Amino acid sequence: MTETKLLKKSSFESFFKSLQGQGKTIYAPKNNGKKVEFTKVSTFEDIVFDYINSNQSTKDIVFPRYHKVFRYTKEKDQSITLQDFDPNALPETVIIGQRPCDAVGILALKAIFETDNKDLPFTARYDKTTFVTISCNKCDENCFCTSNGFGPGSTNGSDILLTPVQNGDFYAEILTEKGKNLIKANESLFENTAEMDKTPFLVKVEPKFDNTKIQEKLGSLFNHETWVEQSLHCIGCGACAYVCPACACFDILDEDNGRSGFRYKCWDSCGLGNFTLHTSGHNPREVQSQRWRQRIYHKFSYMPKREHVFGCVGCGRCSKVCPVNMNIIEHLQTVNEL
Amino acid sequence: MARIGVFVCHCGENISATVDCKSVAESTAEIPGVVHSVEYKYMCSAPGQLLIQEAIAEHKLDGVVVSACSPRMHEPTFRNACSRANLNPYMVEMANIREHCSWVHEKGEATTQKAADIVRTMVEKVKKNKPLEPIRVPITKTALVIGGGVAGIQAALDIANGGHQVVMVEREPSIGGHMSQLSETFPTLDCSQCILTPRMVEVYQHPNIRLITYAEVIGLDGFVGNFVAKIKKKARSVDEDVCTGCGACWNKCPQKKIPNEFERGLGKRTAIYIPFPQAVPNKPVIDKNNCTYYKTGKCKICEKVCLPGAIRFDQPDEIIEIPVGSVTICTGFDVKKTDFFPEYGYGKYKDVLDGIQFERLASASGPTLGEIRRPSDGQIPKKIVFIKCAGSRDPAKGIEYCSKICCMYTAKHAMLYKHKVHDGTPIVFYMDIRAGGKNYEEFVRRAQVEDEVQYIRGRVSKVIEKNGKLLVYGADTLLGGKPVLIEADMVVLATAGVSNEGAEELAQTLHVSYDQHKFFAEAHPKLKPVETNTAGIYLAGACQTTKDIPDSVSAASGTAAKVLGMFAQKEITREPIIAVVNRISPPAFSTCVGCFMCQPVCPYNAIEKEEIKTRDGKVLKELARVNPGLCQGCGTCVALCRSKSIDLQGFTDQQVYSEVFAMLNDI
Amino acid sequence: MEDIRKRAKQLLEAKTVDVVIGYGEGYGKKVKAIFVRKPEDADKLIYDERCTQNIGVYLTKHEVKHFGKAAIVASVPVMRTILQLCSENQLKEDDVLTLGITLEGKFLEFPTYRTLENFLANGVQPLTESDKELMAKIDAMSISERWNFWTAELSKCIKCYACRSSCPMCYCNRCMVDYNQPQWVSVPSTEIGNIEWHLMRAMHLAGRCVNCGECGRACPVDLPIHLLTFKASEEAKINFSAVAGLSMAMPSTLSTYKPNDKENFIK
Amino acid sequence: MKIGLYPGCSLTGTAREYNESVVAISKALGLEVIEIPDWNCCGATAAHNLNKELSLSLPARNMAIAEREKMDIIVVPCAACYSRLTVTQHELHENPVLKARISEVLEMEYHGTSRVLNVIQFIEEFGAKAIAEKKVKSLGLKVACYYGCLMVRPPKILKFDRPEDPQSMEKIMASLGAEPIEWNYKTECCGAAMSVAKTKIVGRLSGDIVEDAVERGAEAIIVACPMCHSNLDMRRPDIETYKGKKFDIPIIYLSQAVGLSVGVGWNELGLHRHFVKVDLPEKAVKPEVAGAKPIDKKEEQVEN
Repeated sequence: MTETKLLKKSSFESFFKSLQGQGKTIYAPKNNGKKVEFTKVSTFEDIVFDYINSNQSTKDIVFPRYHKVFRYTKEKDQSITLQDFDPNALPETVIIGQRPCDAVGILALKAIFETDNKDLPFTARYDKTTFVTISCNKCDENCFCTSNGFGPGSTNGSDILLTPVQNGDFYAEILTEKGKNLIKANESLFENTAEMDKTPFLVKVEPKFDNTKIQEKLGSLFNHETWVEQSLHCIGCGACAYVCPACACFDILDEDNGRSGFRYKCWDSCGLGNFTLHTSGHNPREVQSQRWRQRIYHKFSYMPKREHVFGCVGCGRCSKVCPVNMNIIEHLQTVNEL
Repeated sequence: MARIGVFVCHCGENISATVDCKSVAESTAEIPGVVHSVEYKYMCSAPGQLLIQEAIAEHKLDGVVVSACSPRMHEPTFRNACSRANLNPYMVEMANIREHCSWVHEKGEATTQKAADIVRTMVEKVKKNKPLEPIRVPITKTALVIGGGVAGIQAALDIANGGHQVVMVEREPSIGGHMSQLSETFPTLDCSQCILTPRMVEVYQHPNIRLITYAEVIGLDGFVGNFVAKIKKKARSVDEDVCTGCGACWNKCPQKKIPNEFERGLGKRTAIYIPFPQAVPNKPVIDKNNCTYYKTGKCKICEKVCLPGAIRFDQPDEIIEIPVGSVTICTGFDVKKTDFFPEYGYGKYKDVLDGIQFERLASASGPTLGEIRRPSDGQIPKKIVFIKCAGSRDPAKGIEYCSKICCMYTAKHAMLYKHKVHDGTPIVFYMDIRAGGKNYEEFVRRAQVEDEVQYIRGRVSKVIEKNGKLLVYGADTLLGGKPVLIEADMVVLATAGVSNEGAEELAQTLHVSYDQHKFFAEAHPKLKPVETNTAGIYLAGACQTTKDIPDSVSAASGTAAKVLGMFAQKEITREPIIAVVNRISPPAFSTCVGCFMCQPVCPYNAIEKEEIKTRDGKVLKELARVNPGLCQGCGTCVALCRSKSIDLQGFTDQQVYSEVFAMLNDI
Repeated sequence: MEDIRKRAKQLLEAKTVDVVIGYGEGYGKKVKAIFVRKPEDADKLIYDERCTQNIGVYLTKHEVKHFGKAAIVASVPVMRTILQLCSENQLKEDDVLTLGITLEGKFLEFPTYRTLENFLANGVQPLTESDKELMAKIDAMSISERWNFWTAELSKCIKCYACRSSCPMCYCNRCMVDYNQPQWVSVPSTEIGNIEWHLMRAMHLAGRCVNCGECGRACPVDLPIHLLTFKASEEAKINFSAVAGLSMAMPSTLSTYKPNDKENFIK
Repeated sequence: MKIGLYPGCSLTGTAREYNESVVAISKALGLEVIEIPDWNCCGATAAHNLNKELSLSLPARNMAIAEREKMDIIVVPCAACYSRLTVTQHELHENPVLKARISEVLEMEYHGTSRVLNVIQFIEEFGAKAIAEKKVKSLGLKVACYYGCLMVRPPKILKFDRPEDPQSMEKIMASLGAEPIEWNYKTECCGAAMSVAKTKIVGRLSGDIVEDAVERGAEAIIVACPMCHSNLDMRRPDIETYKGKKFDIPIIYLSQAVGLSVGVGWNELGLHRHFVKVDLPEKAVKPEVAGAKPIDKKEEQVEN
């Protein structure tokens, strides 16, 4: 069903304004003075096109770091009114300019949140969001998407994939109904064009390891000392998980203010020491090596087995932000060679 | 779910006149967890208490809130009542709707609402209460008395006569304190030494008293009933057991010109000396700073003349550790010296004296054998100006308080002078005359009327020495501030009474509090005047504030009663309102990381190190432990602990949070 | 660099120490902390301008303590870390052998903490120019400007606690933000929750911060949070003449009282 | 470090020589002192009895100018001016509202950042080292250092020296080689502003001061206040009338004494301007350094 089109460089702004005119909330990469981050943008000029990847992933938009699941109010007569999560209150949202790895990351989240029971807030947000991805023409030493079975021009997870081609124009692949609907009002801006080979316009990302081999290896490495060796300098913060597009761990807490209160969900990380701490004081993952092993196993063994997707998209963000230079490529290469 | 009973008291009309108690009880009944809520006219009465006891049984209550007066007033009453009904007494809380509400507000809806709010917070608190058990600790029945002045002597004798062991530690070579320096005492003018010396001897000879002189307390560990005092016994250079006190040594000592501290510089003493003839014990010490042998390695005359052979030049200082159950601090006071007063010559004029110096001049055993003579030229002064409030009641000098004893002793000084020098003229400058006390006002009146002491109400701005006279510039404020100039032969300053040297260090050693003037602080100015904030440590005499002899002695007897009362028990029972360091399962054992930053903030020295060891004795972890005997539950460590590893039983973070939230969330 | 390797090898060969904590090559021209336990691995140790991490943080780490006696390659902030940890009873005196690197980049071994104290008495690492500049900028702001500056910055915090994990003074085995009975600090990354966390962190480090700046470097979203603790240590210095990490027995600034303490901060 | 000088009215009239000597010794000691431009009356002694705002605004204006001129220090030789400036600084520091109000009145920013020093403090702080280096003559004199009432009071505000028995002038004089005496009238009242209206009172109060100094062997009285000087010096006839005897003890400004010691000329110090002739014994001006020329008083002395 894919339709192929061409979006002229000069037409992009009109497309943006039209989306704005339709009242959509638009997230796009913006330079905040220090880093490029996905932010709600209101002017086209704010959007950054020339960048490798954002510091944080677009995960926050469909799986916010903090959101209320429900609220309650206790009346004087002890009756309780419950205010449930309202999907209708969510705005129509468009993400413009995320990288193919983030698009794949959102598929990983979808796999987790929709495996058996659908997670209402996630699904609602996902359904209301259209993903306009831009292929990569640059990468850095931490990128390894090709090692995880896709690449800088992959269409997985996107509604529209834009690939920058000659003259700064974009070759657009309209991949889904959502994508089609998005350009409906602007058909004129998208010229029809034949299907083309994107390869010359994409960056070449060298494969760093063989992920099928890793999956096999992990079957017998659970008690291997490499986990201790690898994680000795890990300090156990949550930075890697919080920037990861595919990490979905969260905590559910209540805030009780007496007569009113709410339940909320917020990000959590398997790297933090209290993550699996039991009330009894026992912690099944007592030391950092066990937590690090969990992170690798979850992404490269458990998820492929259960959800049939990798829990890692190869964006390399975890390696970039790690304060102590834990590097996932280095560690996976080590595993590969064992 | 909790089963809480709420009992709203009318306190006669104290509460019910402004608070609608019925409405409070009714609204409280609606709080989740409250299964019984009633009002009654007098909850603290026998039927009131019975009402609670019956309700506990009938409604199977596991928590009780008595909504009445301050916990200071009746918490013990209601805790006992609940205890009788087999409810742990610490499951009871008082909601203070009297002092905190009815007494301070007008009658009205808002007042009733506030009362209901107060009750609600306590209901939320009691939901988080846990049953606690009182702490019981054994008692070492030996009392430590620090200081051998008249207060220490009285306290020691009272306790010893009560049948318990006493250890008395005195810093100076002899006991007696300031009272032994006095000539006569007000208001009876009886001889100070005549009434004190027999008691000093009694202390020395009492079978229950161990007297350690020339010694200081340098450490105190442990807690009420179980202290260990570390005492440094300074080397006397004389074997006390061998010395007979014959006096041969000090009569023969060639160093004779050392200013005598006991005479406050007005007399001289030898290097081996007893401070005064009636000293107890009557055993000399060698003043190493002034002894020829210690300075040059030669002399040893005292050793030669000592028949029993008691001189020990190589005697070392000795550290003794004694277990004691109580400590009574009676370290006394001092008075400011004349060099504190620039306007009166910075101590440069020889004939400007302080009060104690004048006592020594007037004393029959003093440097002039009781004759009033000028230190400068030995002449008998014909006119003496006494200046009261020299330093006292003077914020500019940093001493805001009234020294209390000066009005009386100045009247006494003026009288003694007049009695000894009949043609002399005593003139007293005063601010006010504060003669509150039995026969005190009469005494001052006698000085003014019978002994014709001239009292001038006014301050002295300056004393100038000129041609052997002291020019006293003052003002007579009863005559409209008329300037007065008096040519006096001697000026006596009633200098302010101040805390004794070393008081601050001692307070820190003993971990008791002291005020800005470094006087020891009592636990409560009215209701606990002889206790400190540290259980088992008591205060008597002028170490607390300047006091006269009757006050010092009565406080001393007061502390003795406290000590004897404690020693009469088998063990001490204490409120379990103490801080506790949490314990969790291994491998952490506690969230405490053992940084011990709580240690310096604890005013009671209650934080100890606890080692967690493996079976083979390897130390796994060091953590803080609160000694339940020492902790007074002040909560400072709780507030300081970064990892929130310490909590205060009875006032846990959870309880306080619940109270605050209950209050905030329903407004 | 050769000095460090040689000395590390000697120490490991002689079994004077069981582990040498230092820096080694990481992936992609980055460096990482390494834990050398065999003499032949001593050659993996490096030291150059990339080695900025305060590896003192590993001294209190369970797994590292487990190795036995440690030597550590220590820049000046790491040295201060050692002394401060000793003051706070987290290291026993002379438990760690310091293979020091002076501000001039020279190798200098410190056999005892006393020698470390003497060395540090001559001066510590100054703040970087950019930190000084930003600090001056913030100091010059009015109170409301400052509040706006920090609320804007802290709203970006994602509460990954990299600042806490990377700080050698955050050695509590349960941080008070991880308590929920009662819940002292709001858990999620909300504006107020973020401010609560960072202010509390600065207060808990007042008089204890050794000015390594690690928290700021660790922050994945580049918040200048190290300036909060720097400011708190500056105040501790001004008000109580207390500088952390210069003595192995420093009385804790905020839990000790001296009669001559200024009280001008109480208003 | 920029040092400003606030002379005040006395130093342009009755105490010209005080101003001259302060300027002269500053120069001799290598200190640059700049007179505050467009200075005005400090308000003593009348303003603070009449109008509080005025009494604060007058000194504040002078200090505000000094601030504007970036003067870190203001030297105030006159004790009354010194009192007014320091008291104003203190009061405005304690009361920010009033401070804002005064700035409004002045239409100038006043912050209170310049330090106000009297001549004693000035010499102590900045001159001590230079005196030691440049001293050419030792003043072999017994001197009575007289502070008067304002120099050390009120102590809470000034925080300078011991109010009942100050010592700082003694220290400076001792460093010049003089021998300060112990006496009782260091801070007694000289009669101050009664100098014009009730000279009899001045005679009595100043008489006691002069007499005690003489009786205790002083050969000169050292002062640092223009009022003290005029009462002890100019009112000598009243003193003599009251005491019924002659006194020839000279009254010398501290700055003049310092000047003599570091070799400033007699007239440059204004020593020729006094009513009681300054006739120092030979020993008072003996050269400290070999070769230094003693002052030829006769040659230099010209009529005022």
